[in-house]
Amino acid sequence: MSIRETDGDHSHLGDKLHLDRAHALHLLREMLRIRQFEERCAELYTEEKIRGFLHLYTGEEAIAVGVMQGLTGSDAVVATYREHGHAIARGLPMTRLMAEMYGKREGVSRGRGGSMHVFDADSRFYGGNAIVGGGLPLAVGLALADRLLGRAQVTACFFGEGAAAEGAFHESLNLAALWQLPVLFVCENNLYAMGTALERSESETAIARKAESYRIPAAAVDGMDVIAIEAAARRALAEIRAGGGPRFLECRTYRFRAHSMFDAQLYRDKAEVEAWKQKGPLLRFRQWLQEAGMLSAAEVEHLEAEVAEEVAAAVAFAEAGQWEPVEDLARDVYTEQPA
Amino acid sequence: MSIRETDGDHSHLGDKLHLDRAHALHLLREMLRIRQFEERCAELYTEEKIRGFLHLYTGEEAIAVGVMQGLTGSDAVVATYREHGHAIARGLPMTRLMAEMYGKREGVSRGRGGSMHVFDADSRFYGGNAIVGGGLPLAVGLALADRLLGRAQVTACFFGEGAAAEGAFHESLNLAALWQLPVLFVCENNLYAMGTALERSESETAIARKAESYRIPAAAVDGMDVIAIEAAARRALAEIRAGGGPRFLECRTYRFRAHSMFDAQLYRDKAEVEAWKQKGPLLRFRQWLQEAGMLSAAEVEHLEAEVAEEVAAAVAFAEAGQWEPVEDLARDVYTEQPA
Amino acid sequence: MSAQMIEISYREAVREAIREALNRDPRVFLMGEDVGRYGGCYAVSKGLYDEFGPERIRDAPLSEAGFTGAGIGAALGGLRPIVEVMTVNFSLLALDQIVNNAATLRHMSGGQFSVPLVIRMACGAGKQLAAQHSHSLEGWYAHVPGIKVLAPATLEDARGMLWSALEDPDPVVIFEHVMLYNRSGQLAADAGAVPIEGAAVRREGGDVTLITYGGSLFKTLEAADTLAADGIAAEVIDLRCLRPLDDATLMASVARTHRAVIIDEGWRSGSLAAEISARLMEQAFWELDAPVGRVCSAEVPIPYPKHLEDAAVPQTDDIVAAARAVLNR
Amino acid sequence: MSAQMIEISYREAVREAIREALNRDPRVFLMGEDVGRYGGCYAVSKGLYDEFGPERIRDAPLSEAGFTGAGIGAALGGLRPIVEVMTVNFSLLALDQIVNNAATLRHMSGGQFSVPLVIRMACGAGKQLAAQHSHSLEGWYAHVPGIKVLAPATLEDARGMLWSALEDPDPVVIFEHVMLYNRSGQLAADAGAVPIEGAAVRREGGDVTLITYGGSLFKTLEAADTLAADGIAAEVIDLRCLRPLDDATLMASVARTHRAVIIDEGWRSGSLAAEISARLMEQAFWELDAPVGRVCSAEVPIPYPKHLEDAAVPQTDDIVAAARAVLNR
Ligand SMILES: Cc1ncc(C[n+]2csc(CCOP(=O)(O)OP(=O)(O)O)c2C)c(N)n1
Ligand SMILES: Cc1ncc(C[n+]2csc(CCOP(=O)(O)OP(=O)(O)O)c2C)c(N)n1
Ligand SMILES: [Mg+2]
Ligand SMILES: [Mg+2]
Repeated sequence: MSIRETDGDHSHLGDKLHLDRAHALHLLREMLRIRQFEERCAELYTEEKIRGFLHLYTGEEAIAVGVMQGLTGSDAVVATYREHGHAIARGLPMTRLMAEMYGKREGVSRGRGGSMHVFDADSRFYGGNAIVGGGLPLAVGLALADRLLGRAQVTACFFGEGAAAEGAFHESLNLAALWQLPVLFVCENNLYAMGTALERSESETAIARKAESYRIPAAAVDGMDVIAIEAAARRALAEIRAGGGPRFLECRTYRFRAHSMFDAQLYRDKAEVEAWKQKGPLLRFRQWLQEAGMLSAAEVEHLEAEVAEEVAAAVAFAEAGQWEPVEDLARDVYTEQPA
Repeated sequence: MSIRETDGDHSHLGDKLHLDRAHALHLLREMLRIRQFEERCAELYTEEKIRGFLHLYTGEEAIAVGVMQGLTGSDAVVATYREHGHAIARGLPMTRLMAEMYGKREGVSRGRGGSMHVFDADSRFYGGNAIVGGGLPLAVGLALADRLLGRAQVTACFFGEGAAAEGAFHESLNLAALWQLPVLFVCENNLYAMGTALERSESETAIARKAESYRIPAAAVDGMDVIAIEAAARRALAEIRAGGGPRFLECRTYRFRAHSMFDAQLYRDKAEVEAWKQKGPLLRFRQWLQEAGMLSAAEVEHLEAEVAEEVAAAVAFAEAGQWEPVEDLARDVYTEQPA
Repeated sequence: MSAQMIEISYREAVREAIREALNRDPRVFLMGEDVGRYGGCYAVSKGLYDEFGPERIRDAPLSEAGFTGAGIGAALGGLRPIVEVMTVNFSLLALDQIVNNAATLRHMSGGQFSVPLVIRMACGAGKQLAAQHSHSLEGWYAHVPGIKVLAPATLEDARGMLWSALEDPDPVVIFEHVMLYNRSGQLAADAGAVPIEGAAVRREGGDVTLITYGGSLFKTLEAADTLAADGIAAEVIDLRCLRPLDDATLMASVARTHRAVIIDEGWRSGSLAAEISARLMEQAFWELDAPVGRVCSAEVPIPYPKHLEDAAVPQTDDIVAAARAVLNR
Repeated sequence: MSAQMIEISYREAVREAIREALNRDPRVFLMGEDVGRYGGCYAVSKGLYDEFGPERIRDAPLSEAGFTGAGIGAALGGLRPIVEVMTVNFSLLALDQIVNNAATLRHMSGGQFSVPLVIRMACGAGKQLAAQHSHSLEGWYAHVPGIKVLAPATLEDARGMLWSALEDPDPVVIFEHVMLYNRSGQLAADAGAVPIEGAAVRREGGDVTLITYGGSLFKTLEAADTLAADGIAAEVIDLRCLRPLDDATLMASVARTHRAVIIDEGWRSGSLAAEISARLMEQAFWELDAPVGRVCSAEVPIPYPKHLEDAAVPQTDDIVAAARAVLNR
């Protein structure tokens, strides 16, 4: 029961992860897909194509992408209202995700959920939960089902550091540890819960240490470093799959944008944001790849263009989508049962 | 931030606590008052004079008595449904407490609360809470009021180890630590929550360790040893009064009786109960006093007789009490305001 | 249909229902505080732990939000959990999970996920457990779209509703009134599943319709006896299912009797009785010969002493008086 | 009374009320998630942190049960807390504290302790926030004896109810509908406390009584305008206080109009509207020329897209139609 701190130098990780060029480019592409999708969402929000609350993941992409590498298709994922990144990294089609942002019937949740409620049964993506901490007990239950049904699956549960103050966090970690369930708890510690800085929400700011009091082995990892995250997640997942019970991963990160689209960001300095942007997961990884000679500037440009095309296609798909007929409003409140 | 374990040998504590004979006898008498009051309550329950749920503190008396020694009259106390011991040790009149058990108007809560809801404004005794964990946030708020009003008071909050699994425990400890509030959290770890043994409710069974993840200094103490508890409580209270923020005290104890009066105790061995009874707080303390030459057998008898008289008077008081008129049913749902 | 009858208590009927479910479907398990080694706080699950073991009779730590949410997750994951929240009083701690997850997931996911979960809880007053342990909040649950709410009052329903609830693909909340557990009577030895929709006419009568459910059913039947002695024929309807409500049965009865009283242990303002009164207003206004009456709990935290507790919750006399009042005699 | 008027928004009116309270009574403080540095999730408390500092504008961690319970404790301890639960959606996490502690403590302690606490929360739909962020649960709170429940709809009430609520020795819950914050209008510069009891007749009319509160008030007034154009004179009653309800004002109006419609953004079954309908049944049955109508939300988790959200919650057209229906024209 110890907290492992990664040191940020991961040059040695290459072979551990079999970090061949293809995989590296895959990671970069995935992060880029999230980044561009969301940047487009921000624009669409200004155009009032997307409404409601929109919480962007910009700056935190390495976490979803890194962790998802270790999951199989039959593992389960539980996320929050800041879940576009997880959905994309999990493989949900960007087209249907964008249609969901619009509220169109072609959306992954039939348009009913919008940004905060992305669901996908095929990839066992269980949302999309807008109650802070509300997803953690679900993850415990999903893992319990897998265990009792004898399936060797893991549930990855993502949440912010703000959720760590909620009772649901405490109850869920205890249950998972007590019952030795296959849950990977991933805390995306971006230092703020809306406008509340970590040191004003937690008496113990090292979130990973909290896992100790449930006897859950935990690691804290640089949340801006996709390789470090992948490595830490793979290690934790292997331990879970080996029957070791739950694991906890704290990823130290930062959101580059406002909490949601209604946030003047009075609670933090511009300089702080700028400093973190310099450590951005895309920026750093791209630089590292370029320095390692794995990627040329032309290739970057090509990649960006490809992703831009995918995003454009997603927007076109969403635009072309239909509104769910009002007559279907009450459909699926309950399961329609054969009469 | 460390967990202190007491070693059970407290022969050296005598002078630290100025354990003169008078004080020793006071402690013994207080524990005896609780014990005899409750044993009488058990009989009265069989006679159907007391109804509803009745949770006895038998075996755990040292905790309430020990901790209360360190409190001043203006400190606040928050307890649970197993709070007769705390009420007596806090100085509530046994007469009115017994009337409350009967549900009579002369009871401390006008008879409306019964066993689980003892309140007393004069001694700042805030209940008497039948929702497990429900009192902890109240204690945080009481301490906040004291702090903001510039009063140098402490709130002592008692709860069972079962409550440690509830979200309210987590949220309350974090708030108290974050805001450095004068709360003494006293966990009465009697190893069972109803029929659930500690190791089946907590992945980390050393409850005091949990306080660490909130950066609350904690101590674990022999909950059968009134002197050790008094010493640990006084030390913690002094630190709190010195502005050190909250403290956490885990008292390891055992309840000798059933959880409530409806409990066949299928979940634990008779032998286990017997073994613990040999470590009983009254038994041991009395023996220790006798061995130390502070107490003679005759004095014990005298003391017991005095307490028995007090209990008998309490019963007589309760028997003579009146039922609240039905017309007053809705009184005090809201404060009556001058028209 | 075999006519062999056995003597059984409500508690045992619920236990038999749980046992049957565990035997019939390996995906079923029971989870809650003290359901296992302790045998359940109202002894409902006594013996099941020894029979089915700790995985299927799963003791949960004191963490209502956590284990109820885990039940929802387990249902999503393919199991058929029976979550026992010891009493409705503690279910407030789990209400966010029930309202925001269990009740919404299907609709919000566009029909992708359903939550085949059953939550059982004890409810009601009568045992002198005072303000924090005597709630009747069935009406709150019946307000929430996405869940179904049952209140078995009879042995048949206690025995038969659980299996149907488990077969239902959506979350079902079952309320067991604490004063019913010790009631016993005759039940067919082969009693099994019953439908979980529709109200039942428990007694026929043409003068006034008494509408009730759960813990108040037997008080209402007693009241009907008293009324009968005075020549008043009361029809007694047991709602059985609080969400959805069976309007047709209610309206048909009122179309015959033209008068109605609703008996509900919830606090009066905002009670389930209010909803039923409003429905009678909307759907049977022209049939009514007198305003519909309500017999509910006094709007006070339920006090401990017996005389005050009795005064706070609906009693047979109150029901008789209310029936007379709507009949003007 | 000075007649000087200022232009002010609902949000600013609430803020001024909080500022006044902080200035008038040193025991008052505001506590909740992001009330301080962030300025409140709906910007209500913007600027107050700089003015009053972190002790009195107290940012709380995400722990609704914890800080709401702490508010109750602080009230017991002699303070006058204003607890902001960001939205009613999250208040489910704090409901145990509110129902089992705040609402019971006075009665259960035999009158020894009172809880002079004010809890404010945003509520309602209309901002496309989907199923978990659009609840209207005012009716649930109005069910609970021991608390008072307010729903300021006008600028006067937004400005004036808070101080009265703080002066009240018992716990008061104030609902601020999210669609009201941006509404602005004229308010007396010296506007101050208003009574927190009694409904208000916001528009007089003799043909039908429209009963509503909070976020639905302005839709209802609009509907009354539409009806007026057709020669139907609707009286519009703003409940203002949801617990206790002001029966006298309701009955007096219905005694004049003989017809009523209740407009309530809660889900229909078990809504506050049901309670009002039941009261009209009980107290005004013989005055009624038609069954009382209800315009409530559809019984669905509120969906995200605008057209579905609009279809789910009461709109002006629905109110007009319902009024016509009870008038048969
Ligand atoms: C129970 C609950 N309380 C409050 C909110 C409002 N809210 C939404 S996001 C948020 C901050 C959460 O911070 P964190 O968990 O760190 O996640 P992040 O947004 O930083 O990714 C708050 C307070 C909510 N959605 N749910
Ligand atoms: C929230 C809640 N859940 C369940 C209960 C039922 N209950 C009453 S006491 C108890 C066990 C509590 O154990 P612990 O906290 O260890 O205290 P102890 O009774 O051992 O003193 C339970 C489960 C309750 N009162 N409140
Ligand atoms: Mg955060
Ligand atoms: Mg215990």
